[in-house]
Amino acid sequence: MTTICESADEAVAGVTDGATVLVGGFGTAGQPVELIDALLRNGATDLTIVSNNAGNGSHGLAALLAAGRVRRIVCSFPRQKDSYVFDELYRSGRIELEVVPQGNLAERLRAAGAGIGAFYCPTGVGTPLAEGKETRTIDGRDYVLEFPIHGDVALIKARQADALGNLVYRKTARNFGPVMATAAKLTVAQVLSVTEPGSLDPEVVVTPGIFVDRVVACPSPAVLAEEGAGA
Amino acid sequence: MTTICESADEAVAGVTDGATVLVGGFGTAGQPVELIDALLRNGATDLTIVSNNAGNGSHGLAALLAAGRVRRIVCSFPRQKDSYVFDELYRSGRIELEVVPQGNLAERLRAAGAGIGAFYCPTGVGTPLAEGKETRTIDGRDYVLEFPIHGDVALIKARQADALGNLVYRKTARNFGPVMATAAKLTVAQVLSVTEPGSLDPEVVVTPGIFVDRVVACPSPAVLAEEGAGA
Amino acid sequence: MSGANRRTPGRLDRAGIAKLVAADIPPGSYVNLGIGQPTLVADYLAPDAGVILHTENGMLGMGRAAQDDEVDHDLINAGKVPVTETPGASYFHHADSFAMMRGGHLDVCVLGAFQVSFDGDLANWHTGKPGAIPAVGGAMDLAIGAKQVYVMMTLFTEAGVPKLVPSCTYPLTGLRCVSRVYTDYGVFALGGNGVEIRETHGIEEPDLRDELGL
Amino acid sequence: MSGANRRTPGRLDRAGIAKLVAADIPPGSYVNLGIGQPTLVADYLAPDAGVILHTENGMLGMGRAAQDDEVDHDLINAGKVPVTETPGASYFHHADSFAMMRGGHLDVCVLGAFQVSFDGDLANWHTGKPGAIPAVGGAMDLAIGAKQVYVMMTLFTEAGVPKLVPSCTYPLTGLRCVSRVYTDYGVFALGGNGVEIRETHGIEEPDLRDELGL
Repeated sequence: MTTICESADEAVAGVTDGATVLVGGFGTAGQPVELIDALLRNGATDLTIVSNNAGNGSHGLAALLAAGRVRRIVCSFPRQKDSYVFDELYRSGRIELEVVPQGNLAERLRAAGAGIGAFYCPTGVGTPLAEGKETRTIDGRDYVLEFPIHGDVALIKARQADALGNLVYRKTARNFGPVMATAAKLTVAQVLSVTEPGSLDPEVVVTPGIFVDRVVACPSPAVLAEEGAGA
Repeated sequence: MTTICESADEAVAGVTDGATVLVGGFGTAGQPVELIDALLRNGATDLTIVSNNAGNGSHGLAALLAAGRVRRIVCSFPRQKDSYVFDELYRSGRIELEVVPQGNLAERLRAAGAGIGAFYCPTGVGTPLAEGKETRTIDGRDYVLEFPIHGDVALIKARQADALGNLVYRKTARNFGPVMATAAKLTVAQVLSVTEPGSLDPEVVVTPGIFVDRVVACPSPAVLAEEGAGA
Repeated sequence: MSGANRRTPGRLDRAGIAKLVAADIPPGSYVNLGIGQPTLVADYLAPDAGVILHTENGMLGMGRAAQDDEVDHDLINAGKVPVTETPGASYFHHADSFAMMRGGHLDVCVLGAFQVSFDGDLANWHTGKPGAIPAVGGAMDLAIGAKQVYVMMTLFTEAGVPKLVPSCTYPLTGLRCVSRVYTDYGVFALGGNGVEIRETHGIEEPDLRDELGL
Repeated sequence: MSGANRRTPGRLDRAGIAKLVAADIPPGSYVNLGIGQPTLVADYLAPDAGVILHTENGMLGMGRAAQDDEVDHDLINAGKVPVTETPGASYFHHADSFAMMRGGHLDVCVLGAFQVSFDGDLANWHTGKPGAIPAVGGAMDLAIGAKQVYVMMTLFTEAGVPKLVPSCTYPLTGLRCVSRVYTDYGVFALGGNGVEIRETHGIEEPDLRDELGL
C-alpha cells in the first residue's frame, strides 16, 4: 500500500545508519534532490549509495557525500567535471568506490526486483571489472556471472503519481527510477503532483504502485544543471 | 529499419521450414491470427512454436497445428477446454511438447532479447520441470539455471504502430508481445492502424521500433472468443 | 502445536472458505487469486479495504467479471474470463508481470491444490496420471512468488483421502511455499512449528488430528 | 591483406574522419554515438537517411543539441548535454535501454579509444594511471552490444606512439569487439583476416604498415 506523505522528511523517515540507498538519476536528470536533502536532515550515516554518478556540484547527492554520511558508493561513472566533492573524498581515502558498468548496474538492480539469483552477463568479459568473477562460455560466447543489487531504500523522482502510487516519468529523467523502485524494501518517490486514482491511463503507467511505498509531492524541485559533462 | 507491408502474406514472407516462431498472445488475447493465417498460406513446415498456449478452437494457432506444420511446441499451458486440436496431436504422438512455467517462458524470452546468457531462476526448484537442470544456492535460496529462448521469427499483435515501427498495445492483449519482439531475428507485428512518425507520445511507446522489422495493418482482425477456460 | 482458536459446528462450503480467506487479507494488500475456487475470494473482499488484484497476464487493479457489453476479449484474467478494470489499474507485459511475482512483491497469493504437505510443499499443477497432458501455466511462479501463499481446498478427496499430507505424492509445484491452508474442515498455519490448527469446522480438533495423522 | 582502395594526399581532420564514418552508416540504421569525438558524426548523416540515434540513458530518436529555450534538463544525452527529440522518438528506463544494447539490437556504435588491438580489443575507459579515478559508464556495454563497433581516433598519440597496436597495454573495455577503425591517417577493417587497410590519408600504405608494424 502506498502512503502519500506531507513532506520529504516524512517520506524518508526511518532510514537507518548503514542502509543501502538506491538513488535515481543520471547526473542531475531524475536526481531526487528534495529526498536527498531530507535524508541529510534525517541524519542517517554510514550509508552505501547506489547511483549512476557520484554527485554533481555541491547540492543533492554531492551534499550528502560532503556531509560525510556515505561510506561507500556503487556507481558507473563517478568522475565528472563537477564531481569535485567525490573526487576529494576518494583521493583522501574517505569513501569506498565500486565501479560497475552502467548496464550491469541496471540489470543487477532489475534482477533484485525480479527475483533472479544471478545472471550470466556479456559485459565486462576479459576486463579488469570482471577480475575474480566466475565466467562461463554459453553457445560459444563468454559471460561473467553477476549478482543482484538489493536496496534497503530507493529514492527516486517521477513526474506524476496517482494516489495508489502509480508513476509516470519525464523524458530521459526516467532512467534508473523504474528499476530502482523494484529493487528496494522501501521505495520513496518525489513527484511534481499527486492525482486521483484513475487519472493516469492504465496503458501508460511505467511504475505500478505495487513498487512504491511512499510518495511526496515536490511541485518545484531544484533544477541542478550540470557544471560539466561526463557519462 | 521497419518495413510497412501491404499484406500479411508479405509480412511473413521468407519464413522457412524448421524455423522457431514466437507467437504472441495469451489464449486468444493478442494472438496474431492474420499473421498465423498468412504463415499457413506461406507453407513453412517443421516449425517450432513458442507460445503461451497451444491453440484455441480451430482457428489461428490451432489451424496451423491442424495443418501439420508444427513439429514441436514450447508453452506453459497447452491444455485448455478448447485445445482439442493440440490434444489430439499430442495424444497420437504427432507433436512434441516442452512445458515451461509461464514466468520462465517470459523471462527466457527477455533474456534472449537482452543478451543474457543464462539466469538463476527461483521458479520450479524441486519440481519435475527442473529435473536434470543445474541448481545453485545463492544467499540461502535455491535457484535453477535457465537459458534464453531465441526465435527466428516473432509474430505479434499490437494496437497501433507508427511508420517507424513503434508499438502500443491494448489492455491484457499486450502480454508476450513486447518480450517476443526483442527475442527474434525477424519481428512481425500486425496492428489495427499505422500512423505517422510523431503520432505516438514518446513517453508511452511500449515497443520501440528498433525491435520491429515488419508491420502490417489488419484493421478488422478476427476476434476469437475462448470456448472454455484455462491458464 | 497450539489448539484451534475458533470452531463452528458445521463444515464450511466454498463460500464459507472464501469468506475466511478474504477476512485474513490485510487492507491495501496486493493479491493474486488463482484460477477456479480462489476467484470466489474477490466476492468477499470489503470494497473499502483497498485490496488490489493482480492477474499474471499483465494487470494490476483487476475488477469484477465483465457483464454484457463490458466484455472485451483484450481484457481477460488468467483464467481467460473477460474482466473489468478499476481506477488506478495498470497494464504491463508478461516479463514485467512475472518479475513482479517472482521478485516477491505480491502480499498474498491464493491457490487451489491437489495436495499440501505439512511443511508447505504444494502440488497443484499435475495429477501425474499417465496420459494427462501437462500444463503448468503460472502455478510455479505464483507458488514461490508471493510473500504469503494461501491454499483453498477441500480437506479430503472425494474418496476421503486427506489432501494435507506428510509428504506430497503428486508432482510438486513448489517447495515449502504454503503458509496457510483453508479447508472445509479447518484452517491450518504451516511454518517453522509444523502444522498449527487455527480453526475447526464440523469436526473436533482431536478427530481432525487423527484423520490427518497429526 | 588487400591494398587500400582509396587514398588522399592529406591527413584527415576530425570532421574528415566523422564524414567517412557517417558515409559508412547504412540508411535506416540504429546508431549510438559515444561521448566526445563520435558525436561529430551526427552532423554528417544525411537527413533523409533515416538513421535513428540511441542514447543509453533511455531514448531512441535523439535529435540535435538543444539551443536556447529548447534546453530541458530532463532531456539529455549520455554526455549530459541537453538535446532534442525527433518525431517517432521513444523513452525507456535504463534496464530496457541496456538490454537493447546488450541484446545486439543496435546496428552501429561509434566510440573513441585510447588503443585498439589488431584483433579488435578495445581500451577506452581507463588510462590505468595511478591516482586516476576509474569511471566506466556505458563503455563496456557499448563495446559488446552493437552489431558493428566503429572506433574514431587519431592514429598516434601526441608523442607519436601508434594507438592501433598488436596488443593493448591499457585496461581493456571489451575483447575482439571493434570491426573498423577510422583515423586521421587511414581506415582499417579488423576481423578474421587481421588488419585490412581500407584507405590511407596523407601517408603511403607501405609507410603506414611500417609505422604500425603490420
